[in-house]
Amino acid sequence: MSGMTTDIDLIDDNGIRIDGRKVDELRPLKIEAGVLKRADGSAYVEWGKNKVLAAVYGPRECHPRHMQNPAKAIVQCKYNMLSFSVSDRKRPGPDRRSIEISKIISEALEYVVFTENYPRASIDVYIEVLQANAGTRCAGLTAASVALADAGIPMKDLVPAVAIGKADGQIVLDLNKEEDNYGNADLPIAMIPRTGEVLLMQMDGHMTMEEFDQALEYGKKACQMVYDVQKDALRRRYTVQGGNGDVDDEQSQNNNSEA
Amino acid sequence: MSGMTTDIDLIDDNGIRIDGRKVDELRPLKIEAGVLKRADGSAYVEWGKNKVLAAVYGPRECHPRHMQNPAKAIVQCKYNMLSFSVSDRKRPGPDRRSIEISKIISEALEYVVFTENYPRASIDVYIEVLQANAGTRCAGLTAASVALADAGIPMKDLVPAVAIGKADGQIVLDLNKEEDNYGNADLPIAMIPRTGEVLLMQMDGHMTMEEFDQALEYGKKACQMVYDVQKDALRRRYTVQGGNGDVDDEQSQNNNSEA
Amino acid sequence: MSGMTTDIDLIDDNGIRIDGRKVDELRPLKIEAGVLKRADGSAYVEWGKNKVLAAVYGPRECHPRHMQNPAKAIVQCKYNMLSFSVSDRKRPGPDRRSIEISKIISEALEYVVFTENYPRASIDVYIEVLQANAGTRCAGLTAASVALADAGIPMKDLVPAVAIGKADGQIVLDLNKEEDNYGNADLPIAMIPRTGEVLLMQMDGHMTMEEFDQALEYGKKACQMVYDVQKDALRRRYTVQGGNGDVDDEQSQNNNSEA
Amino acid sequence: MAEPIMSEIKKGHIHKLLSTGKRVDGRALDEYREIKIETNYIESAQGSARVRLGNTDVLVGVKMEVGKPFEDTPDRGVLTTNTELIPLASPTFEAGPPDAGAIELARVIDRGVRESEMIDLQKLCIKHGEEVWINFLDIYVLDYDGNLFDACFLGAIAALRTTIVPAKENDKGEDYPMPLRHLPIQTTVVKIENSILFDPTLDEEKVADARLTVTTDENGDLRAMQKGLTGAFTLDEVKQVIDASLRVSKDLRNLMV
Amino acid sequence: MAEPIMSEIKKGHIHKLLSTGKRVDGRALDEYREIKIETNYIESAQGSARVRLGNTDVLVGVKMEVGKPFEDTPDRGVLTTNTELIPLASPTFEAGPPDAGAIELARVIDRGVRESEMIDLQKLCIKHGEEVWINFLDIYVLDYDGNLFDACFLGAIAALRTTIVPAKENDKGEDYPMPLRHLPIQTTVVKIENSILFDPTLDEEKVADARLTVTTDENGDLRAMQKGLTGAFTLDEVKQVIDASLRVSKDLRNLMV
Amino acid sequence: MAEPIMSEIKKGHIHKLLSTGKRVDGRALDEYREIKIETNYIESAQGSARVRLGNTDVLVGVKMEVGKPFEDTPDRGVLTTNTELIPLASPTFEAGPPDAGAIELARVIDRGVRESEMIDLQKLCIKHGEEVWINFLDIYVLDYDGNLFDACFLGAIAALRTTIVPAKENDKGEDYPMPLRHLPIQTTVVKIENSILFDPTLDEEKVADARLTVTTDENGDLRAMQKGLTGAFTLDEVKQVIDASLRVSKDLRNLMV
Repeated sequence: MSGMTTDIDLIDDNGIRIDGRKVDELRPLKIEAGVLKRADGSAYVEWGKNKVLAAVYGPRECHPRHMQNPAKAIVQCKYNMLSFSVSDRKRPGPDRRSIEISKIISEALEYVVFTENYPRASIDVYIEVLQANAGTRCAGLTAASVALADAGIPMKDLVPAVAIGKADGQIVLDLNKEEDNYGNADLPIAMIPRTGEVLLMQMDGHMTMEEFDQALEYGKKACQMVYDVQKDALRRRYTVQGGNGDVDDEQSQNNNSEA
Repeated sequence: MSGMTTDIDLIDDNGIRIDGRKVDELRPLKIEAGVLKRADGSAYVEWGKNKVLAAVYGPRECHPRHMQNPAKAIVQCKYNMLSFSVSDRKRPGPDRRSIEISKIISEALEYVVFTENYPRASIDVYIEVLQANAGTRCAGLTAASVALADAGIPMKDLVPAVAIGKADGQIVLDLNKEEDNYGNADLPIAMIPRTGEVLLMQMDGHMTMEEFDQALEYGKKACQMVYDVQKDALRRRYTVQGGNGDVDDEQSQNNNSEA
Repeated sequence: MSGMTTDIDLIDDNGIRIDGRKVDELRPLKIEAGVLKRADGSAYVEWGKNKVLAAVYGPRECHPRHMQNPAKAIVQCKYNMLSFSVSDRKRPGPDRRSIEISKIISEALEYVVFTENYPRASIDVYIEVLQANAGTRCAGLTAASVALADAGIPMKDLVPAVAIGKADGQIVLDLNKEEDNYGNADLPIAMIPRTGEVLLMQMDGHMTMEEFDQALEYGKKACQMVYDVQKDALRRRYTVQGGNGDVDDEQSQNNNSEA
Repeated sequence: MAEPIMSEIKKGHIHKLLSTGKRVDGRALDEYREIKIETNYIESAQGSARVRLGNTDVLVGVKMEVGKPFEDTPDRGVLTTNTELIPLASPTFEAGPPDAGAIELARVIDRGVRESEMIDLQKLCIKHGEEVWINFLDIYVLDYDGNLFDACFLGAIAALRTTIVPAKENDKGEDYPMPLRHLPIQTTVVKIENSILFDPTLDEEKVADARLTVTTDENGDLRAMQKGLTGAFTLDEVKQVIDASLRVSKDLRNLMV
Repeated sequence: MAEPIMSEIKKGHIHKLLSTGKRVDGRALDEYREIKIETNYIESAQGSARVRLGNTDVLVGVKMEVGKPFEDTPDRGVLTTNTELIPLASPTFEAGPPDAGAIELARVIDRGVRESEMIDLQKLCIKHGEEVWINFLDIYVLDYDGNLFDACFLGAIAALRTTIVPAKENDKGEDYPMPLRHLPIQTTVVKIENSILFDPTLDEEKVADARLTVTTDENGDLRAMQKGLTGAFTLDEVKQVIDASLRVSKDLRNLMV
Repeated sequence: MAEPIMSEIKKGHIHKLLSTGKRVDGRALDEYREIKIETNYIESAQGSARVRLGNTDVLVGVKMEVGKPFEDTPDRGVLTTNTELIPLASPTFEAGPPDAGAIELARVIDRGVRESEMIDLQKLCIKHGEEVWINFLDIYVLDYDGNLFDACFLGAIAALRTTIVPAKENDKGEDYPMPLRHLPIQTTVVKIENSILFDPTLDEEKVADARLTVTTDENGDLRAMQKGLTGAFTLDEVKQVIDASLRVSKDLRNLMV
């Protein structure tokens, strides 16, 4: 919440938001798995106006060495925004915000990966935000877990994420940029629908307990929806592979490079 | 000496300085040993308005490796000012001044530590200036040698330090901030009273040979006084340990962590 | 080509340039080998108003380790301009321009050094521009290959370099600073006269194909001239060594430090 | 902030005690260690506090300068929060730029202060669009025995509550106290196997699976949250933690008044 | 950019095929891989293009800001070219400041754009000596399979050709298209033993001895060149490469129009 | 600046000779190596000097720019001293930011120039509080064979004494010589066991226990001092060194005039 104020009505009298959505409605979400050749696994997420790429390399030798864990692999995520992904050009290189986001996404992913299968290794996840429009950490985490699956890394489950927020005093699902800039609260969460386990949760702004409960309800349902789109992307990736020799080759190439 | 000028009389007609001291009088000095739990040894020095903490870790493995000396330990001191310790906020991180001070304090301490006892090791000394009011390198070195003793590191002797200076054309002991800002010369020294050995000496400003001799006389006496306060701090630390089981435990914990 | 424009005539009606040269004439070039004591090999080049020093250290252990090549030595050149070598003070440390120049000079030198003689080693070449007046990369490369020879490193041949350019619409040899600032094109090349092999070539500006052919002709002849001066410098260095016991000693010292 | 791996024996001891609802130092699961707060500790700062939370020791200073506002908030002062995990405080802290852990810590403290709207930043505007007060909230850890999140936050609010805006020496009128509106409190729990406990010590942090930090205001409303570490909470656990946080916060808030 | 050393078998295979004038993927020596150009890919940029050259994939964005001109060119806009070899694109790319290879790449792209006088920088002056348009030409490599020089250059010119100067939102009048004068094309060859081939794949780059990049304009004039790697070209080879580049450039230029 | 450890044989040789008052190169204990000073060496600098002290070789340049004064000295020019131990000069010098040794060297040179009040900085004020001359005193070591402190200081004062303030090309009136008031001289000794010797070579530095640098002015007054290394001096030794320094400085000062 940036502290900026505006005269814009973010939600009209009929409960319709400026981009035409209802308060509990997600923006259009499109996920594609296996979009990069060099990476061991990859995914592309288009979520509203967000465009996010995720790539996975590994398990591979962990650098720097002192980070190695003799009992298990570590998951090292780097979240990065391209310079032109935002209104004012962002200087290339990590800032404090992206370092924090990288950390909490790494932690969320580490929970689902069977890291004990790969002692001393590193599983490197790169999230690149090509175009940003609020909710990029959730889009990035959503893409990352699909990329991990695409890389063939054994996981407990996929990790869908979504932000719930508050705008014009109402709890709304999946904030867009204007709602994020001029809204009252932001609550990104990542939750495994099957178990109800929360792997990522942050909140800033102002919410009463009742509002928070409402937000969690929205979040639960939305995570299930995101999860379904993730599954579908992997299913399509798998189907394409089955029916297409060319892509099959590429997949076997990936397997070689993992070995 | 900053090159700034002022209309303030730093010494009045009766030879009294703006903080009420005579020209050869030290500011109030208080030293406490063993003030931190995690460090292997520590000391707190309050000297006039200076507040300085010193901590010692080691002997421990020397990083980076190429700094290791196969014949002896090295003493690595890092002198640092907290951002709010001075009038204008100091950006965190080392500047050229603190790198130089760290170097000459490391050298002075290395002379008294029996470094040959710990080949390849590093003895790390951290000096943190919480509040600065002229003379912090002397206060820091004074604290550091008490912290080394508190860590149980074998030493030839403690290292007391003091600055002598020149203000309003007169040699004065232990400059305060105003005298440092508007004075004519500054001469920090560290000397072992027992042997008269000078381990640290810098000078800038303008002194005639006669003034320099006078300054050294003041410095000799003052180092003895500082030394007595250092000894007393260690005696109190020792006494408390003898009479107090709780503190005893803590000491033995320290010993464990050194092993 | 900086994009600056000027009213100055760079070439007069008689085809004479502002420094009195004809279009195909080099600036005065002076090379001296063996000018530094610590370096394993060194050379000084004065070329017009350019003053350039080159030093060679190695073959020696390659740092960082991961750069080592098990099959051969690598040549690591660092080209650097002293802060006061140019009109506006240059901040110390490498900028993007000097990193690029270092790379292409390293590549050119690696072609002539018998790197397979020294697996895992590094041959380090330092080029320091003391005073700059256009053409410093060519002067630096010219100095560097003499310094390599002075260090006794086996090489296929020396590497002479020169820049050809275009000013006032004419192709001119060996641009000076004014011609570089206000000219139309710049074409630095390094070529082994014996084989006609091009080891360094860059171009920026605007040249027709006919102009480019003309420039190459100038460049070929000039590289031969520079080569002759390089050879002469090494011959003088060798002669002095033969006739002077003192210098002989120094040379044998160098050999020791290489071993 | 990587701490050496704890011995399996020590770890087992913590786990075993917790399975019977007990902690190594005898505290209740929702009990804080002894808290000592010393304000106005640093004269060269506009506000300061030294906070000891058990053996954890932090020093917070507030420095204020006159400067330019951000373009999109021309009528508000600027808040910059910085934490320094200096190597004096722990054998595992290293000199140099802050690592990801230190950055997360600083950003969580910053959000707790900022999102609670504790400071009335509009009252720190001197001239619209041109001059505002820049607040540097600098937090130094002096001795590290766990739960930096809460120790630092307590230090931050204690320092802010004693801050005097140095208007006079900057020729901006008379000095006045930092304009404050709210009194947020932050609490942190860790989850170890099936136990959730407040104010973890360093040893408890070393065996923790997940962490949850909750910031609430004096009205009992949520202002900020941060989940950390590689473990998970269920939604029910999250709600329980928030309920307990509201309860615990009352005592902590009383320390401030 | 250091790629792992290639197996001798694979290397021998490339060499053997080339000795009969053939390439592993069946292309002619002067044939480019399939090129796909998608412009206006990024709404938050003033111009953008995603270029796929075979499996090499780059994304270029142009951001424009109002700023101060350089002192020695008070009447011209400023161009800044940046390439980012992000670790997403290759197992050998590392996070952090650009290495020498990335810097060389950026500078070659920059010279190709700048020295061809493609952009009419004088039309990007707003107020002489005070305000001009600053152009950030940022190039990201997303997937790396060789010949970044040409993929990035194609992306750069495609992005510039779709750039709209954001005058309106900066209160500088009406928006207008980026003022362009020329259409330069850049081609890159590598020399492998005695063969010279255009648009090398990553495998071909790994066994290459020397590289030559040539930028020419629509009049067939030279605008920029860069020789790279530790091998050599003869003067005759240089001239042959330039001739072939002029020929190949015609097809590439047609992709742009 | 870490030099490889010297062989015990070489070390023993230096010690043994010194015990009879002799040095390896035959010099007296207070004798300097041959000094060659070449001024105006660099045209692109406002002042410059190349100094050879035996085999030690340094190049000093002074660059002057118009800039803003510091807030607390609005009527004075600014002096910035920088030393660069470039890897050309020694196998032990590394590229990159200056290490502690290089920083100490720069700060000692700076204090010697600054505290002697050699430069009349008030005469380098152009407009009170707004424009002053900024002096960059940049010192490069080209060949390293010991005693950088004195070689660099000699270079610094020689360069300053030939500096011409570039007023004309900056539209600030006529050029004039750098305004100088004093002629400080700096000498450096090292202590090796019980011997104290001036102008140490690199080999002597390698076995030195302690170092003392003394700067005095033409009136025989102290202006700056710096003790270095891990050894100690007695107070008597300090006084003897200062006395000897005053004696030796006369010859060095004569080189300058």
